Amino acid sequence: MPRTLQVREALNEALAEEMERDERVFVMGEEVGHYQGAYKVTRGLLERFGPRRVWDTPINEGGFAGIGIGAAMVGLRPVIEFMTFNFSLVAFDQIVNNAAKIRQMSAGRLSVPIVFRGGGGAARMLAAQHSQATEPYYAHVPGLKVVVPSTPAEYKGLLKASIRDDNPVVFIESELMYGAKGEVPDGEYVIPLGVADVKRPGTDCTVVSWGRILHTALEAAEVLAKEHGIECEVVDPRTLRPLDEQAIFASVRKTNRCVVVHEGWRYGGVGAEVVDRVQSSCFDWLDAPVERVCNVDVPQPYARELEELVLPSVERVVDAVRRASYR
Amino acid sequence: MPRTLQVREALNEALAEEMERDERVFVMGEEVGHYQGAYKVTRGLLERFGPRRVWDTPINEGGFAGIGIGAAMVGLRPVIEFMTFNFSLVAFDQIVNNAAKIRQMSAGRLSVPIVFRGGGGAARMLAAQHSQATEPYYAHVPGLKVVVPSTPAEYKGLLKASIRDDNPVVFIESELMYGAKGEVPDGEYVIPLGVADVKRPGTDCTVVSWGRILHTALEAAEVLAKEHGIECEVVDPRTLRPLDEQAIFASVRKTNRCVVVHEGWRYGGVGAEVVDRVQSSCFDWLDAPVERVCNVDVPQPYARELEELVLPSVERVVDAVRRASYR
Amino acid sequence: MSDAEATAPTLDEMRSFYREMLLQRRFEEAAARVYTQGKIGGFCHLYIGQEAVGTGAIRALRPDDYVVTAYRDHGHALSKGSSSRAVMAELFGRSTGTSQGLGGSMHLFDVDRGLLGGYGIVGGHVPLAAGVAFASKYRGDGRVTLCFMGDGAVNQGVFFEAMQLASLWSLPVVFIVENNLYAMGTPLSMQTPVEDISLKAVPFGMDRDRFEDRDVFEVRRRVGRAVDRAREEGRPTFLEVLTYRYRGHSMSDPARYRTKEEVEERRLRDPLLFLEQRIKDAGAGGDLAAIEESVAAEVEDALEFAENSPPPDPEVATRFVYA
Amino acid sequence: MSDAEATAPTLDEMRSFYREMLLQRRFEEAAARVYTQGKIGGFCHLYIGQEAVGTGAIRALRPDDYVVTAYRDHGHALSKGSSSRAVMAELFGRSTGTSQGLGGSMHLFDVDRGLLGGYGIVGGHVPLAAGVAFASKYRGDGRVTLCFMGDGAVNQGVFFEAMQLASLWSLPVVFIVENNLYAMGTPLSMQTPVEDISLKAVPFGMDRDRFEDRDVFEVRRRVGRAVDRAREEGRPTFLEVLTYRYRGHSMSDPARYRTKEEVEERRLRDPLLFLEQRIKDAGAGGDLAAIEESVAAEVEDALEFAENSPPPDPEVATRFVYA
Ligand SMILES: Cc1ncc(C[n+]2csc(CCOP(=O)(O)OP(=O)(O)O)c2C)c(N)n1
Ligand SMILES: Cc1ncc(C[n+]2csc(CCOP(=O)(O)OP(=O)(O)O)c2C)c(N)n1
Ligand SMILES: [Mg+2]
Ligand SMILES: [Mg+2]
Repeated sequence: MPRTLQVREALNEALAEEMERDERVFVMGEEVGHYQGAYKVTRGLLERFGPRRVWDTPINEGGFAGIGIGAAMVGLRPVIEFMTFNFSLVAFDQIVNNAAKIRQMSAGRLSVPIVFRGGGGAARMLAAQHSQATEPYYAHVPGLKVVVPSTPAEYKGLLKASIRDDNPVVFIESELMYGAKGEVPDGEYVIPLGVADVKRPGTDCTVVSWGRILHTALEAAEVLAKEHGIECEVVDPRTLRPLDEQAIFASVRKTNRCVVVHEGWRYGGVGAEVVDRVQSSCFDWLDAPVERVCNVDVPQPYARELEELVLPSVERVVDAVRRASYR
Repeated sequence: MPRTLQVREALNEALAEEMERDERVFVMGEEVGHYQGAYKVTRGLLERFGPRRVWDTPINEGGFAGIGIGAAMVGLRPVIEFMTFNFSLVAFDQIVNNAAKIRQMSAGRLSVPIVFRGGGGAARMLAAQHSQATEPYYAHVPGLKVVVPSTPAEYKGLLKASIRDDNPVVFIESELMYGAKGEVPDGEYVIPLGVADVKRPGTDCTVVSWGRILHTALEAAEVLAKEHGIECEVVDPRTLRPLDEQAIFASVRKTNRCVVVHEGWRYGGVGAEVVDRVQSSCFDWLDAPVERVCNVDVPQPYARELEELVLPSVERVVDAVRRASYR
Repeated sequence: MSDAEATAPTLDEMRSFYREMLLQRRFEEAAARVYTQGKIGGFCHLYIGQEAVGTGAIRALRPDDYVVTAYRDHGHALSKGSSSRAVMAELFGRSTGTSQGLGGSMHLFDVDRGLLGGYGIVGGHVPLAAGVAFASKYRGDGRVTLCFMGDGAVNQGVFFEAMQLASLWSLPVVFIVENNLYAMGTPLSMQTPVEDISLKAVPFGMDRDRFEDRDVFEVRRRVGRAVDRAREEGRPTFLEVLTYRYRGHSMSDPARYRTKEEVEERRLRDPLLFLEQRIKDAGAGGDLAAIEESVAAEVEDALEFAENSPPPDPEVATRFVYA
Repeated sequence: MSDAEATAPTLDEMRSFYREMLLQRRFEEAAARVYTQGKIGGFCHLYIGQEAVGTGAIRALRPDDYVVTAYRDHGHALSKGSSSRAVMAELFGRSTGTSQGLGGSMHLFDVDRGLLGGYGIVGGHVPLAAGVAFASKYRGDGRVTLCFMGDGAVNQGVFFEAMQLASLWSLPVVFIVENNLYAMGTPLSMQTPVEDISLKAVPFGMDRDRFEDRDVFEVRRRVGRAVDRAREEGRPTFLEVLTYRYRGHSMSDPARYRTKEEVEERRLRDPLLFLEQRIKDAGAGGDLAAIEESVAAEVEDALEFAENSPPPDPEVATRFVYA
C-alpha cells in the first residue's frame, strides 16, 4: 500500500530503516540530532537511536567529512549530512583526494562506504554562495558515485541503496523539495544505483533531466504535447555516476532528438557529458544538435526576478525542444 | 630577437616584468622566496624585489588564497602560487565561493584581480593525490578565467595578460614542462586571454588540445600525416574560460571532423564542453561524431607502466583521428 | 591613547550610540514584519540583541577603516554608515539596494564606507579580512580591518589559517567573535570542549581579550585598544565578546533549543535597556521619545523607499560577473 | 601502568630497537641509491634521522592498533611490521608491492598490520586518523590510533578541525608532530610565530607533551603514556617530538636552506648512534656487527625481490577504483 510522504519523510524512513538494519550505519552532521536536522530530515533519529548513532557536529565540514571517511575505512557506514552541498566545498579535498582515492591507493584493501548527503542547487533567494549545483564537481571524479533523486519514492530507495553501497556516494537532494509529496511504497525496497527511469514516455524528443528541475522538464513536456503536438520522452538518469547511458541512447535512437535540462552552470559538467555521450553513440540517429537548458552562466543573484531569469524555466525547455524538433 | 628559454624562465620573466611595471603586483606561496620556488619559477624575485613583494607562506592554502583575495578586493594584484594545483583543492571554497563571486555579490563595486598559478596535471609517478587536472573544476565557474598555456612564449605572454586582468585567473602550468624550451620574443608583449591559436594548420580533421598534452597531439598529427595521409589542424584554445569557440568552429567547419585531446578525466569537464559546443554549432558540418582522448577514468596509479596506460598517448590520438576520419 | 580610551561618554555620545543601536533594532523588527509578508526572501538573520557589539566596535574605528563580516550583517552595515534605505532595498531585492539586488541580506557591501561584505560560508570571510589588512600593511595606509564572526565560525579550518597568517605577518586586523552562545541550534558546549573561545589565540601568540557586551562604551574601549594595537604596532588581536541573540538563528528558526526563561533572563540584561537607563540616570530621559520617533521615521522611510523602488533590470544578472 | 612505562630497557629490547631503526636507515639509503639509478620514481621522502620517533612511538602500540601517516612513511611501515620486500617493491612500482604499484612511496598501506596509509596532501590525513579512532570508540574495540604528521601540517585547517573533534568527542587518538624543524625549505620560524607547536592543543583542552627524540625508549615511554590515556580514558593527546632529517625534503631537494654545520651538529646527536653507544656501554657492542649484517642482508633481499618482481598487470589500473 503506497503512502503519500514528503521527501524529508521518505529520507527519514530510509535512514531509520538502514540504521535499524545495520548497526554500522550512523548519521553525522550539523544540527542532525537535537535540532532534528536543519530541514528535519533526521527528525526523531537521536531519540530513537541514541547519541552513539546520531552525531551533532560543530561547523567544520572538512573535519567531520574526514572523520567519516576514516571511520568508513575501518568498516563503519557513515551518513554525513552537509547542511547544504554549498558547504561541501570546504571539505572538497577530503572527498576528492581521500574518499574517492583511498581504494585505488590501497589496491582495494580499504573501501570507503560513506554517504555524503544534503540539499543542493538553488533554493529561493539564497544568492550566490548558497545556490549552486555541485554535482558537476563530484560526477567528474572516478571513485565517487553521484545520485540525484527526483521523487519521494526514489529519495528513499536510492538513499537505501547508497548506504548499502561499498563506495563513497554523493547524494544530492533538493532544498526546495523536502516538502514535496509523492507516493512511497510500503515495506522494504531499494532502487539500484546506475539505473535510469523513463519518467514520461514519448516518441518525438528525448529530454534528459534529473533532480528538482526534472519537474520543470515534465511540465514543459505537457505544454509541448498540448500546444505543439510534440511528445517528449523524459529520461531521468537518477544516478549521474555511474550514468545509465544505454537508457538514454535507447530513447534518443527512437526519438532522434535530445534536450538536456539541468540546474547549474553550463560549462562542462554533467549536461555536457550527456551531450558528449549522445553525440558519440547516437550520431547517426540525431536529426538535430543536442540542446541544453541550464542556468545562465552567472553566480546566482538574490532578487526573485533575477533568480527566475537565471534558472531553467518551462518556457526555455519548450523553446529548446521546439528548436531540436525544428517546430 | 627571440631567445630560447625554459618555461620556468619565461614565467620568471613575466613575473619580474609585471612586478617591475606595477607596484601592486606581489607573489605569495610556499617556498616562493628563500627557496626560489619549488620548481624555481620565482628564482631571484625575493632578492630583486625584497620581502614586501615576495611572501613565503606556511602550508595553508585556504588561508593564503583567502588573504590574496582580500588583498585583491582592495586593489592589490596578488599572484598566488600553489606549489601544485593538487593543493588548490583545500582552497577550493575560497576560489569558488569568494574569488569568483565577490564581484557579482557586490554588484561590481569590488573586483578580484588575482592570479592563482602553479603546476597541474600528472607529473611522473606521483600517484593519485599528486596527479590531477584541475581545470574542469575551475572552468566550470562563472567569474573565473582559466588559462592553460603550452609553449614558453605563451607562458610568458599569457601570464602577463593574466596579471593585468581585473578578474580572478586560474593559470595552470605543467609540472613536466618547466624545463621545456622554446623561442620567446624579446621585449614587451602580452597575449590576450580568450584567443585560440592554430598550432598546426590542416584540412582533414580538427584536433582541439591544450597544455602539455597538446604536444602529444602535435606528435600524433605528424604520424597521421606521414603514415595515414591525414592532415590535422591542431587548435589550442590557450584560454579555457572564456573559450574561443569561434576559432574551433571555423576549423571544424573546414575539416568536418573533430577530436578533443586533453589530460584529466573524461566525465564532464572542458573536453565535454568543447564537444557540446561543436556539436551544437557545427552539427551540419560534422561528418563523424566528435572523438575524445583523455585519461582513463581512474585515480592516477604510481607505477610507470600503469601511469602511461592511463594518460593520453600518441597512439590513442592517432586511433581517434582515424576513427573520426573513417580511415 | 586613542579617544576611544578616553573618559566617560558624554551625553551626546550616549544619545548617538543609543540612536544607532535603536535604529538597528527597529530596522530589523520592521524587516521581520515584512519578511512574514513575503516582501523579503531568502535567509534573513537578525542581529537583535547583539547591537552593542557592532556599534561599540565600529565606533572604535576611523571612517576609512574596513569591516568584513558574515551573513548577520544588517547591524554592521548600519553602524558603518550605510543608509537604511539602501540596506532595506537590498533586503527587498531592489535596484536601489546596496548591491542592486544581487546580494541580499547575507551579502551587504558598501565599499565607499569600507564595508567589504557580508559572507555566507561560515568562517570563509576570515582570511579575506586578513587579506584586506595585508593590503593596508603593504601600502602603509594606516587602516585597520575589523572582522566579525560567530562562535560557530571558530571551528572552521580557514579561521585558524587566517589567525596564523595574521599573527605570523603582523597584520593590522582585529578579529571579533560575537559569542551569542549558539551556532544555529547548537549550544557552545556541543561545539567545543573549551568554552573560553579567546584561548584560540594562544597557539598563534596573538593578543586576546574577552568581555561582555553589556556596556557599549566598554565594548568601544576594549575594541579600541585592539584597534590601536593594530594601527600603531601592526599587531592583530583576537576578541571574544559575550552577547546574545533574542530571535531565532534566521527567520525560519523557532529556536526551540533554548527556554523562554533563558531568553527572558537575557532580555533583562539588554545593552539597549542598560544604555536607556544610563541616559535616564543622566537626567536626559526626556530625549528618548524623540529618538524613538526619529528612528521610527527613518525605518518607515526605508521601508517606503524599498517598496517603491523598481526591481533590478534583467541585465543586472549578467552585467557584473566579469570586469 | 602499561609495560611501556616500565623500567629500563633490557638488552634484548635495545638490540631489537636498534635493528629496527638501523633497518629503516639502511633500507632508505639503498632506496636513495637505486632512486638515482631510476629504479624508483616520483617523490621519495626519506626518514633518515627521524627513525627514533616512529620506532619508539609504534613500539608503544599493540599490534592491532592503527597508524595513519603522511608521505614520509617508509619508516612507519617497517616499524608497523610491513615486510621490507613489499615496501621496496612498492617503491619500485611492482605487482608485489604493498599496493601492487598503485600507491608508491607516498601511499604505503598495510591493512593487516594496521597501517592505514601514507597520504600526500599535507594535513589531509589527520581527520582520517580521528575517524579511525572514532570507529574504535564506536565499536569499543579498545584500539588506539597513532597519527604522524610534520611540523608543516599543523598549519592546515583540517588539522585544527580534527583536533577539535577529537577533543570534543574524546577519541582514542594520539597525534604526533615530528618536528624536524623544516617544512620543505621553510624553517619553523617562518611557518609560525610560536615555536612551541604543542601549544596548538590549548584551545582544545587536549593533553600535550613535548620532547626530543634522542632516546628511543624515552619516546616509547612518553608516547606510551598518551596511548594509555587514549585506551583507558578515551582521551586524545597531542605530542610534539623534536627531531631532524639529515637528507633533503625529497630526493630532488639539495637542502641549501641550512648549513652543513647544522646537519653535522645534528648527526652527532643521532638517536641511532646514541643507542649504539648504549648497547656498547651495556657491554654488547660485539653484537652490532651481526645486526648490521643481518640488516644488510634484509635490504639486499628486498632490493632483489623488488627488482625481480613483475610490473603490475595493466588491468590493475582499473580494477580497484570501485568496490
Ligand atoms: C561552511 C558552512 N557550514 C554551514 C553553514 C550553515 N550555517 C549558517 S549559519 C550557521 C551557524 C553559525 O553560527 P555562529 O558562527 O555562531 O554565528 P551566529 O549565527 O550565531 O551569528 C550555520 C551552521 C554555512 N553557512 N557555512
Ligand atoms: C596541501 C599541501 N600543500 C603543499 C604540499 C607540498 N608539500 C609536500 S611536503 C611539504 C612540506 C611538509 O613539511 P612537514 O609537514 O614539516 O613534513 P616533513 O616533510 O618535514 O616530514 C609540502 C609543502 C602538499 N603535499 N600538500
Ligand atoms: Mg553564534
Ligand atoms: Mg618538517
